[in-house]
Amino acid sequence: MIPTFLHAIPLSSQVINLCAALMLLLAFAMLAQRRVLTLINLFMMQGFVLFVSTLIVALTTNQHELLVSAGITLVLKVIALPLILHRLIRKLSVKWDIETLLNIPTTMLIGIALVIVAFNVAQPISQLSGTITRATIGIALACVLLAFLMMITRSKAVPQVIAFLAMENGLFFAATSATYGMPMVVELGIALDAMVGMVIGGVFFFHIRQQFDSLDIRQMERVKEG
Amino acid sequence: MNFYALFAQLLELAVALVLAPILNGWINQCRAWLQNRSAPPLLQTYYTLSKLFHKDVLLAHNASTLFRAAPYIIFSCMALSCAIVPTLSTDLIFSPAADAIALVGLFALARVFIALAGMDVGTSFGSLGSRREMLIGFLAEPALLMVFFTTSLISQSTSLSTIVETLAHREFAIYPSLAFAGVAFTMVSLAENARVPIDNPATHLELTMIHEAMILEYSGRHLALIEWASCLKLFAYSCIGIALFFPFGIPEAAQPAALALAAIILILKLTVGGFLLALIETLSAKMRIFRAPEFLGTAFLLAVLAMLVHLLLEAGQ
Amino acid sequence: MIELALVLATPFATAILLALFGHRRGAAEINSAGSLLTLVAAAALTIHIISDGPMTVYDEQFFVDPLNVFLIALTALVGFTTSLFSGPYMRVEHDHGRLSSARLRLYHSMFQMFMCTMLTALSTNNLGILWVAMEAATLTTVLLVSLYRTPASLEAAWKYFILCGVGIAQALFGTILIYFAAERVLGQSGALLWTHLDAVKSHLEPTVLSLAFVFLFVGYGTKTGLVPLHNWLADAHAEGPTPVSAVLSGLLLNVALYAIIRCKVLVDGALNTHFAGNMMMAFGLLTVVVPAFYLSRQKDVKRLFGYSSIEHMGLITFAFGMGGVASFAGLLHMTVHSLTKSAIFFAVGHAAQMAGTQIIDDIRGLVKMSPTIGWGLMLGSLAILGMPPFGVFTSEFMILTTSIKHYPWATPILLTALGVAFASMFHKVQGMVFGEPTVRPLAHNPALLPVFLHLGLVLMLGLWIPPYLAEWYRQAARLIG
Amino acid sequence: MHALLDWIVLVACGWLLIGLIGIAFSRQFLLITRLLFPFGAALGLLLAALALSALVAGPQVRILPLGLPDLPFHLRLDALSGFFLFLLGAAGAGISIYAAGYFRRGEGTTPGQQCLRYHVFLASMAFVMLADDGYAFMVAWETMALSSFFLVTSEHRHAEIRRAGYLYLLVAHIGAVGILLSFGVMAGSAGDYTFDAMREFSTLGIWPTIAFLLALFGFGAKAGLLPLHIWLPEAHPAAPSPVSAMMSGVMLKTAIYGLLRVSFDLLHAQLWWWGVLLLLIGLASALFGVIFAAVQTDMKRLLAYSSIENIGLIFVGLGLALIFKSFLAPNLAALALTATLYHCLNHAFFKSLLFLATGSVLHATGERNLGKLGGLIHRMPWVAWLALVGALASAGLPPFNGFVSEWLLLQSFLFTSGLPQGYLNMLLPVVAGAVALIAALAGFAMVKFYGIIFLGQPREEKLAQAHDAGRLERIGLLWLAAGCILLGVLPNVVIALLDPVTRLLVSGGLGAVASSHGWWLLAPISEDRASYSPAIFLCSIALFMPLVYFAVRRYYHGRMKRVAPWDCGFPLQTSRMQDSAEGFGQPIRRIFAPFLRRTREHPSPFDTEPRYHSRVEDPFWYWLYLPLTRLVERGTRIIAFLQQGRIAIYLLYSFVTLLTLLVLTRG
Repeated sequence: MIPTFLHAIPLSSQVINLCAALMLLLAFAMLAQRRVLTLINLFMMQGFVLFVSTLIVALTTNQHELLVSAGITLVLKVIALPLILHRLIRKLSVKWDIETLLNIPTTMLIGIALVIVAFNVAQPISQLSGTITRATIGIALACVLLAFLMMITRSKAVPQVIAFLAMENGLFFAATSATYGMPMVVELGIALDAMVGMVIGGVFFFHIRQQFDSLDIRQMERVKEG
Repeated sequence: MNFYALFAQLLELAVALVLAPILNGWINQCRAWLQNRSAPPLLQTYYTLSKLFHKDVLLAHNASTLFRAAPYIIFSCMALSCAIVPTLSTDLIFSPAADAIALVGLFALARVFIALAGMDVGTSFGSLGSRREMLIGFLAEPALLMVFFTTSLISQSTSLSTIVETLAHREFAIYPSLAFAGVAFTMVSLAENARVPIDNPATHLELTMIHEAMILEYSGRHLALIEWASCLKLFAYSCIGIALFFPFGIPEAAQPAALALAAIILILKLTVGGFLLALIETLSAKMRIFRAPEFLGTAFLLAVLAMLVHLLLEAGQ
Repeated sequence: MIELALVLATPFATAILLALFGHRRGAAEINSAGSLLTLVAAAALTIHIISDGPMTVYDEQFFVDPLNVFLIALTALVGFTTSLFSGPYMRVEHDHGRLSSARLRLYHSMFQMFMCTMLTALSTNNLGILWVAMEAATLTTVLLVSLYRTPASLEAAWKYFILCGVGIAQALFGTILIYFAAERVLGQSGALLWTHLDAVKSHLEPTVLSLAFVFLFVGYGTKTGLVPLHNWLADAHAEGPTPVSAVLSGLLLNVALYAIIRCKVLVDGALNTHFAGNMMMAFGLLTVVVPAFYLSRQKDVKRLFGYSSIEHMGLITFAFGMGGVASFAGLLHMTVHSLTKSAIFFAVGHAAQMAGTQIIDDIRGLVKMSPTIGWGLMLGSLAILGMPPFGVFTSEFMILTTSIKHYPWATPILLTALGVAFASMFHKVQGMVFGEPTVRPLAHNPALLPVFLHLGLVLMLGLWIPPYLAEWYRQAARLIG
Repeated sequence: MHALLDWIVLVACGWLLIGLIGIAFSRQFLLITRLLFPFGAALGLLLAALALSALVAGPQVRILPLGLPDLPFHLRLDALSGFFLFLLGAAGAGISIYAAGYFRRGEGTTPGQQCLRYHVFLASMAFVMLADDGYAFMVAWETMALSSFFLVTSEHRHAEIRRAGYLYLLVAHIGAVGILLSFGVMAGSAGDYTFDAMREFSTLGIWPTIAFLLALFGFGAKAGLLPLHIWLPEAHPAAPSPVSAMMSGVMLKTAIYGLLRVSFDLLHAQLWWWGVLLLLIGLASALFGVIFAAVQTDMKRLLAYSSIENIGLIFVGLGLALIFKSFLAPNLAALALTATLYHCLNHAFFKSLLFLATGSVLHATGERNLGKLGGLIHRMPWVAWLALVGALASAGLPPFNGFVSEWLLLQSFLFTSGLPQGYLNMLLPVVAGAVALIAALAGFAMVKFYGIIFLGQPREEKLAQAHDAGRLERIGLLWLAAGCILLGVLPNVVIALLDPVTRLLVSGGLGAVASSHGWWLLAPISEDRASYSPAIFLCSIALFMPLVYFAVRRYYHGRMKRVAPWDCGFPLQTSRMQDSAEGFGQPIRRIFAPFLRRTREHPSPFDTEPRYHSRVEDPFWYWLYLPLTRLVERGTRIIAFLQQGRIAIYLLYSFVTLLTLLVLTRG
């Protein structure tokens, strides 16, 4: 049944599927990346893919609200946040190398397992999907889970925040592309969240650095149970 | 409640008061004979009591009212206990007033008072004696109760009069349980009356004393009353033994003739009993105080055994 | 309608005002006045709802029914009493030099902002707005927790930020899935409005809804403090200023749980099984048991009560999981737990100020130095430990009896946990309240009206639940199912 | 119709009100001690009178507009609650009037607070006995525990008192959990927690047994049964004496009440082995209590252990009653139950009396340690003589009240041979023997208690300054002592009062038989079987004594000289050479060594200031409680290991939780 269905897919949907694949690819790339600056660049690229897919959805479904969403994505995720992150890193003179708590190949293996799980979980949802882009929800879930994994494995504050933002990318992708646009308020919310989260994170970086002499969150293990 | 019952009651009390010191004298005589000593007169206890009554009381500075009241209380308790135990008749006005358990309670009351009196002056010997007396007491009391229980189970009653009536006047039966109970009772009586092997009534070596240590501070009429009370206690125990194990000859009705006959039988029994007691005392040696728990524990076990034997062998009857 | 607007706008306006003047003298009074106004508006709203029934306003984006109006009233009340308490408390902190004026301003402003987010979360009809409000609540509290900027407070705030941020992201995914399922039935317009969803819940696709519930449960459950997602909670409670601990425990956890309950209603309607309930019961049970064993290890008094909050959240979750009569008990327990726990935190805050430390072993003899604080802490702890005649016992009684009736196997587990909690916690509290004093009197008169007001209410609920309140709980419980 | 119940509720509310007035005017010392406490005592008397009339009136019920919406407070007054309310009122009156004189200014907690706690304690006990549904019962029950906990920790500055209070409340709370579960089992699937519903609802199979065992656990914890007695010897000494008296005399009885209510009233059928269980646990507690009482060196601890003993005896009686009831012998069950209830009443009086006496001693000397007391009969004659009554009653001696109940208990043992259970027939006589042993040991402990405190020479110099009890205290002591004597001398009156209770619980009573012999002769079954007349007993001793006294004076003389005691040839006698408390207990320690856990230090022979130190500790603490604590500690260590402060691990928990749930949901 699926092959016959493939032929019927319009071009826009095919592009969105491509975007989804790119999202996933970028997520894996971020998971594997050892250097902070590259990580930011990858994050920026993910933001751009997100922007493209949102734009296509907006154009194909004629939802003008989504255009606004796309604009926000472009401004925030592709331009503003990467810029702020770059400046922060320079200001805080963060070491470029990222230390991971788990070595990269193992992380990748776990990542693949996650993707399988995510697809499996999303299967009933995609079957139900009324939209043409049925695989995207699974990919969005996979992106979220991969970002989650990245948060677990990173031991510095900056990559952790980037992973957090990447997770929001995945969510945003799910909200716009997979569902073909949720009510505006949610997207605004996500954007706001990312913005404020970033600001707070930035504020925190300074304080953490001040108090702990480093941004290594492994030092933050004092408050705990005996 | 009739006149005869009252008469029998008063007579019994009088007999007890009179006979108790004589019984003591008799035992001492027997002991002397058995030990190849020359014996004191039979009425020696009376002489002693009379001498004590005439003497002034020397009271320790620290003695309280309790100390002075105790001899009277103890004497009253012992007299009452002698009145309760049926010796001459089972038809007594006091007999419903107290059963076997109450009798044990009465003995305990007297014991508590004598022990408290022993602690009152605050000398080391007094409280030593009290402590030992209470030790003996708490071991002996349950054993005595168990003996009573055995007989109560046989007669379906704890009333002493009913027990005696059952054992003496209803259909004759051999109760193996009573053999056990009898041995237990003898052991308890020895302990309770400060006899060898638990205590030595004749000793005045402080470290081994029990009874004598408690009454060390008593003198004059107080001592006389206490000595008399001890005689009464011995008498009461003897009578209990007679009532439980050799009740034959105690009449149900309190007719004067029956009473007279009962009195004679009683004196005979006491004579034999006193001799046996002297014999036991002569043949055994005094124990260390911490052998006493074993001794009395054995008595307790025997009494329990008696009860179990009754339940096993005799309960069907 | 105007009441709701006031309820939402007052804290927001006060927050703006305090952002400008929060460091001046009288800021605490403004704070209290704003909270009082909110409380009055909430009371008016409550009366309105009692007399006129549920209402939906503002293009259906907001709605108020018996379930959330009671939480709104509770939130406004605890917010008001906390603002009363925070006046003298913050003055002492300021005097001790732990807080600069700028921080004070931040505190006051964020406090009102936090109230605003919570009231929004409670009154909104839109699951999206609910999520946004929850997220905003997280962000404001992160700032509040890190107020002292000590290493420990930064660490706590960071963990709070990351864990709850991740959690809230899961919740968003769950919300998206719900939308995904609802869109097919409702179309785009009303697919996130709870009232619409509720109306068509039996037509929603069960598989999607169950997956959505998993995400929502993990997401909001992180904020509720369910084990094993609870790890931020004790840290945040211990390191933030005490008024913040009070509202965290007393309100935020409730609101998060409220979000779960709203979703549970939809899932139950779609699935027609006890799926959500079972999940809540399992996590509730775990959340009751695990913190009980943490309690005895605590050296910090606020951590101690933080764990106690987790335990009670577990109990409430368990109660809602059972449903039926237990929902009534769960709502009651929410109420009494909020009141009691915030009262305890008020007392604890002053106690820690008197002792100059939060270390339990260094706080001794409170009752001697300040009978009101000492007794407040003692009675509050006894109440929270489930001692009659306080209201916590009432709800625990109902929860336990329902559990005996329907899930007898769970009862011994609950009771063991409650027993261990009692043994561990009471030992510590007794040591703090009694004994030879090591604490000094406070420079300012503490505001203890809130403590005794709360405890008085809890005592009343233990002996007598007013009929209209009971009726109200009943209606709310019926909504939950 | 229901006026009686309302009046009783009013009395309880009156107590609450007194407490509130006390806290409101907590600085008005005279108001509190001279007005409020005596007024509380008067309310106690009123309660006793009301309860007496309630014994004969039929059951009355009332529903208060308080409590849960679906389960308002149900109250019920029947003969059983009437009896225990009588106990509360009668003993409480004496204790309250004593307390009026006892609480002083400037000692620990303020009198105002004490007034509140004390009266809340009283009121909650009254409500415990009135409660007719699970919720009301639990509320009253825990309020009782809570108020008494605060009373116990009045002197909270001492670490050991805090420890005692903690232990007390903990055990009380755990016990309450047992009770709650028991109610839960009895309410069953109907889920109705009114006692009426529980009476109607008959659970089947194993459930009644579970309910009974849970109730036994819960009420046993409050009563101080082995092995849950651990709090009792700590809490009773820690509390102020009127409170110790109240707790020991009255509060422990609420547990008896509860167990009676559950096992005889709420549960339908009784199994005979429940009775055996009660019997054995009671016996063990009694034996344990009395042995430990005999070796104590602290006077209030001694009394506390003696309370365990008495509670043990009460449970023996309960067990016997249960056995008889399960074998459908209502009259015998009535006999055993009468003995039990009688002993409850007696214990309330004599133990309160003794605790109050220790309170006066404590006030006069500041000393609880027996090793530092002595000779107080000279300085405190009132207290000493009244305490003698209590001590004799507690030792179970005729003609005092303790003897009557023990007599009845032993009587009921003698009827066991007819039971259709072979082993029971063999077991029960042995138990009777053990009961006799316990009674005798109680005598030992009481002689030690009384002799060492009141007799002998003062062991410390400061004892010379001891003062006798004040007027109000004396009234309280007198009231209780009079109770001990009256209850001992008028057993038939008491038995007639108990008749409605036994009729309610076991549908048999001794009232008719007992009263057929007139007021002076107690013959519960028949005169032939057993009889006891304390009146004759008392009269004959009371007559005989003066007779002997006057006879001796008349025929001889009354001369007397005061001299120094005989020094055995060793002139340096000091008061330190008297038997100490340790010394007096030595035989018991030696005989029962295997049951005691003892640590002692012998001084070296070369020590110039030798100190001998010996401590007897509760073995249960080491066998049961410490291992349990260690178990919990291990649990906390394992769980704490989960939270190591590393955020990555925390995230991992969330991650794993999410994935697990997803996989489970999909699967």
